[in-house]
Amino acid sequence: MILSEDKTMSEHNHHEHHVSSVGQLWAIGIALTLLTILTVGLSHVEIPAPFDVVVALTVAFVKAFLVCAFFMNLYWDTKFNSMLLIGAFAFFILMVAVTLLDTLYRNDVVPSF
Amino acid sequence: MATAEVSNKKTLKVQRFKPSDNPSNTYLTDEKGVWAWMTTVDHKKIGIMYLVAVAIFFAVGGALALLLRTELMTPAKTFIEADTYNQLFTLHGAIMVFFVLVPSIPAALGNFIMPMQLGAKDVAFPKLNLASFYIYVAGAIFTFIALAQHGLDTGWTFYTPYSTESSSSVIWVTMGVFILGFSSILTGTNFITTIHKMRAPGITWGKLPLNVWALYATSIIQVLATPVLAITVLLLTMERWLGFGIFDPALGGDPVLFQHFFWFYSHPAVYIMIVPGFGIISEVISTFSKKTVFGYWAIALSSLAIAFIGFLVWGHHMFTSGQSAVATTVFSFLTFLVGIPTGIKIFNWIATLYKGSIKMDTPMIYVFIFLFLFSIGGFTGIMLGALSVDIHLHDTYYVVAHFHYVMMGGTLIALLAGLHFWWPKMTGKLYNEKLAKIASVFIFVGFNVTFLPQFVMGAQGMPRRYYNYVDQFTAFHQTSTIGSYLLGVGFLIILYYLMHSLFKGAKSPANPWGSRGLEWQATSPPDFHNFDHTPVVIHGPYDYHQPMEEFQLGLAVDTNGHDSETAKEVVDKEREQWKNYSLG
Amino acid sequence: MDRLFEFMLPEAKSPTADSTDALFHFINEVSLVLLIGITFALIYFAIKYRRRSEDDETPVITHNNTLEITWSVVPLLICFVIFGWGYTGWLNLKSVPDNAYEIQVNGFKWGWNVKYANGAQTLNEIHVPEGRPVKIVLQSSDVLHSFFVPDYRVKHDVVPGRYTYVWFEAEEAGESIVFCTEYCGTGHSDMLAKVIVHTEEDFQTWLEKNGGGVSGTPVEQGEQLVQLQGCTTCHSDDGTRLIGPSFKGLWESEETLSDGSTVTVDENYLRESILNPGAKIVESYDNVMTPYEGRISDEEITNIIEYLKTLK
Amino acid sequence: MSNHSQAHPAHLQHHFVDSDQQFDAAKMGMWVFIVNEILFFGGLFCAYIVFRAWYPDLFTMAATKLDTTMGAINTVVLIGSSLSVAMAIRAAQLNKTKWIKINLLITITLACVFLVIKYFEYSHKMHDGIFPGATLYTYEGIDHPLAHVFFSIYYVMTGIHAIHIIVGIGLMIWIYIRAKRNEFGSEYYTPVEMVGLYWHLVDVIWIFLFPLLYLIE
Repeated sequence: MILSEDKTMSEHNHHEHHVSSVGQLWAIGIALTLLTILTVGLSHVEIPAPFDVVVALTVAFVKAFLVCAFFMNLYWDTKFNSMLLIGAFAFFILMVAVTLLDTLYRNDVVPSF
Repeated sequence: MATAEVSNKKTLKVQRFKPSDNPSNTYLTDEKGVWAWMTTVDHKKIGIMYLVAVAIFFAVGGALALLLRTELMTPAKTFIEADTYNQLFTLHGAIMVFFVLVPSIPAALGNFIMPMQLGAKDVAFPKLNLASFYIYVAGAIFTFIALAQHGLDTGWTFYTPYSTESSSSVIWVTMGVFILGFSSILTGTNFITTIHKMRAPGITWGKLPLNVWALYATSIIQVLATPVLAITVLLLTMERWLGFGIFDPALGGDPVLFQHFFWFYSHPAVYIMIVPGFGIISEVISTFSKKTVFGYWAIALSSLAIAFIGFLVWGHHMFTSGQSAVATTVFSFLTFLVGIPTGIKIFNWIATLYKGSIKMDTPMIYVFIFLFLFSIGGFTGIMLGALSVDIHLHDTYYVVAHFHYVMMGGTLIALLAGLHFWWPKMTGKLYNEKLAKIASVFIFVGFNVTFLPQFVMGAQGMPRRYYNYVDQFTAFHQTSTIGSYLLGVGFLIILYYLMHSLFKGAKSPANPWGSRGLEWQATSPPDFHNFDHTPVVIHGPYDYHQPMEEFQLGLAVDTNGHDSETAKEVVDKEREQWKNYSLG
Repeated sequence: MDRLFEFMLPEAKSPTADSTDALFHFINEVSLVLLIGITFALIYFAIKYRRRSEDDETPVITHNNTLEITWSVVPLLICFVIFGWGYTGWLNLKSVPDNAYEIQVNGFKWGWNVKYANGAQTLNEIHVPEGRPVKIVLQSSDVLHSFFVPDYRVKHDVVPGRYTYVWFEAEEAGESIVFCTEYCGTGHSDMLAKVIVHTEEDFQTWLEKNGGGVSGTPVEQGEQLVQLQGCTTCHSDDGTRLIGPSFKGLWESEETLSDGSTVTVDENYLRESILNPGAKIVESYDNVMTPYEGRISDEEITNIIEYLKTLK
Repeated sequence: MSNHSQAHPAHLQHHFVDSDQQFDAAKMGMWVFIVNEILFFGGLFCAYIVFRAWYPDLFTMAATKLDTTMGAINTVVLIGSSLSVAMAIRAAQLNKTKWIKINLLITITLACVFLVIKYFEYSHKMHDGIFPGATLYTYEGIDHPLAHVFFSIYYVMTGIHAIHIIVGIGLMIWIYIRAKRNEFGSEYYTPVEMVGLYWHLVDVIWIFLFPLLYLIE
């Protein structure tokens, strides 16, 4: 008897592992160093209150993206692993955001929305 | 001999393998001796070790509960001091939550059953699995050191600043919980990877047993929530040890922030405890009504929905704590949302019974008990989510009764259902059905006599964690105490007949319930590698309209290329190979 | 059925309790209907569809979207109603009327110290006028407590370093019990108090009689202070062993400390033990007392010591 | 599922079907572990954010006590070590065992440099009486009643990060020993890749710690 099935047994497919070139890796390393110098430099520039944090974090996110995508090979990896990383970060944001919902609004006697 | 086209490209040669009723070689006869057990990486043995550990802790926690109930026979002192009482209820809570409920279903039953339901030989990381068990033991040792020192009197919630001032051994316990957390995290990590990567040919996401779906949702919560518990108890330890000033108001900290941190883990943790129970219920209810589960996707996805929404409702433990009004409102709203997927599950299970072929064996009796008790737990949860009512009921016996209905009436009853369901599979022995039914009556009656009065006295104002109480509550407390003794008797009967079956029980056939589940297509008890062959799955686990033969297919040519060998030879050969295995 | 639900709650004695009680009854009724439905379905199916033979064939019913949507949406709507109802009731509990009479309540291990605007002080007794909104401002000297009056359906945690509050309006003269509902240690379950409701007239008389706080000779003041500050919760004046050492015979006695050294109880030892009790703990007792640093004046300490000297 | 007739390669564990399944499982397990690390540090970042939102002045004042230069040097050191780990993985993929070892040694050295600089930072602060927690904290140079809270957060965040560095050094030494035994090559380099992922994560966390602690104006 022939039994047919439409899906593969599980998600492991045969694929070539990505090998980064030396030039690529050095380029990322140098970019990260330059961004570090940039963020230190920017910290000496007077930027008004909330935006100094925004600028510092933006640079940090760009650096983190470079490390995750190219050093940690997420760029070539299965999308599921990227999803895990983004999911973890989303839950972290959730935790902070909902905690701030309390700590920032303690003074309101009743909800002000 | 048949062929199954399992992937788009490949055609597999498939052959029917009937589970032998007289297995020459099982995981129990293999690798005998204490040392072999202690160093085993076999998921089944690790599952059994967890089960034994959980049972011991449950006995300890249960004994503590009986002591507490006995003390509450009279309004004033009955036989122990207030400080002792405070230590007992703290330990009862901490042991039951951290050492019993959290690992009970995933680490004990899940470890044993889940890889078999996937048709895998083991979990993805067997050594890590063993490591999780020893980390659990290490956590337990730390807690027992605390007991030998000054005990713990903070309540299992460790609320600051009481826990930073208390003269009991808080640090030993927080370190114990910290260590224990890693056990839970590693189990979760292991399970997620196993479910993704270790499924046998043909098991698509739509053919995954609902127990596996439930464990998947549980593992996600474990991985996302437990690290926050670790950091919370670490900060608490530092607060006590060095005076960090993050949680202690005397040093500039905020006790409500501690509650946020604590409940960010501990609320999802109640789903770590209950969601695997849902998985068991789905398996049992379908087997004993011999019928496809109604609303497979509704049940599977509602587990994930619970896992997700469960992260957003922690603040409902803090309605009276002094958190901001806007947070309270948002948390209350989200709390109701988490009730919906739970309700969906209950309705789907009941619909599964419709036009089934229902056999009221012990596991099914526990499922019925579960559905009744858990519904009450759920309804009273809705009550507690309603803001104005919660203000009145918060921290009273109403809450105590509610979470016992959910945690004991839910998780523990589901655990009993699962234990009775898979007991023949795990041990290869049948238990005394008549005694089991008698015990279930004791459990059901005892449970309700214990906890129903607590709803009433809670609503009337009886606060929780009270050593002395005002006279008007005496009758309720006494009824409750008598109920707890009945419960105790029920558990003793269970212990008796299970032990009896272990040594003198009748031999169980491979599939005593006629289940279509993959784990039942192996011998009872299973072979060392679960299956003599790599199973191939073409039907869903609940396709009772398909003939049994089509659930017993396996690769005609084993992937390891030793199809002509007997199971014994395979085991021997692979053990030889183990010696060369490297970590990784 | 209504009688059963009413039996579950204590008699409501504040108008703010009405919405809470109504919602409590509503959820109970809806739950009971659903629970009876579920139980009936379970038992009915178990009997009607019992297994007749091992070869029973069952129909393949995989799902039904109409049913799924029904039993998702209907409970959701009920939940929205409950949320809105609970929310409005709770807003009412949070919004204190402007004319509320304010009373300061300080929770400590283990008792409630109550202060009124005119300087009157009581321990574990909250005297309030009937028919007038009362705002209880809560603060804690040590750990978390929680102020709970079942009769008024109000509760709020008492958080150290912050002020929180509850309000209610007692409907008629009488007494209501107050519980501490946040676990706070050995004496948690004894941390009870009473709300004593007077008629407006009686309340004014009571206030006048007790206005100005402690009075009399230093010894008399000291005696009142050890009551009001809650010292007597843990220290007896007749030699009985409670949570802390008894006051009787304490003065000028020789005490062995937990580190083995001895100390003579004099003014300085007593002063230190009030302000910083953890410094020298008498053997066989636990370090559980709240430090009174910043909560008590030098004159009050002197008066207390004068009183303790009389307890031979 | 290939290689029906071949025997297991030495590195393949008995419960996996083939090397690909083993590699993918290990990698996915590692990513799930990284998820849990992110939430572990996430708890600390949450405490940081809550307190920074409550007391912005405290953070501005107290951050001046942190040595930006040392922090910046450490950032570059960690970036360098991440680069060398990536090179080690590349070497493994290309069967260049010698370069695995050289790159691992560079990484271990840089990790040690990081710790040495961290040691100087800590000892300098402790010399001034800046300790974690109010019990030991004696420094009076910061005019804020909650100065100790900032340094509690600083010490616990950087301290747990430093513990991760130490664990990483241990793992790297273990990998180095195995590389020396010629266990890795293009067919099997899972442990190198896993330790690499771990090490990059430690780097990423520092990438966020650095601006949030040192670069507050």
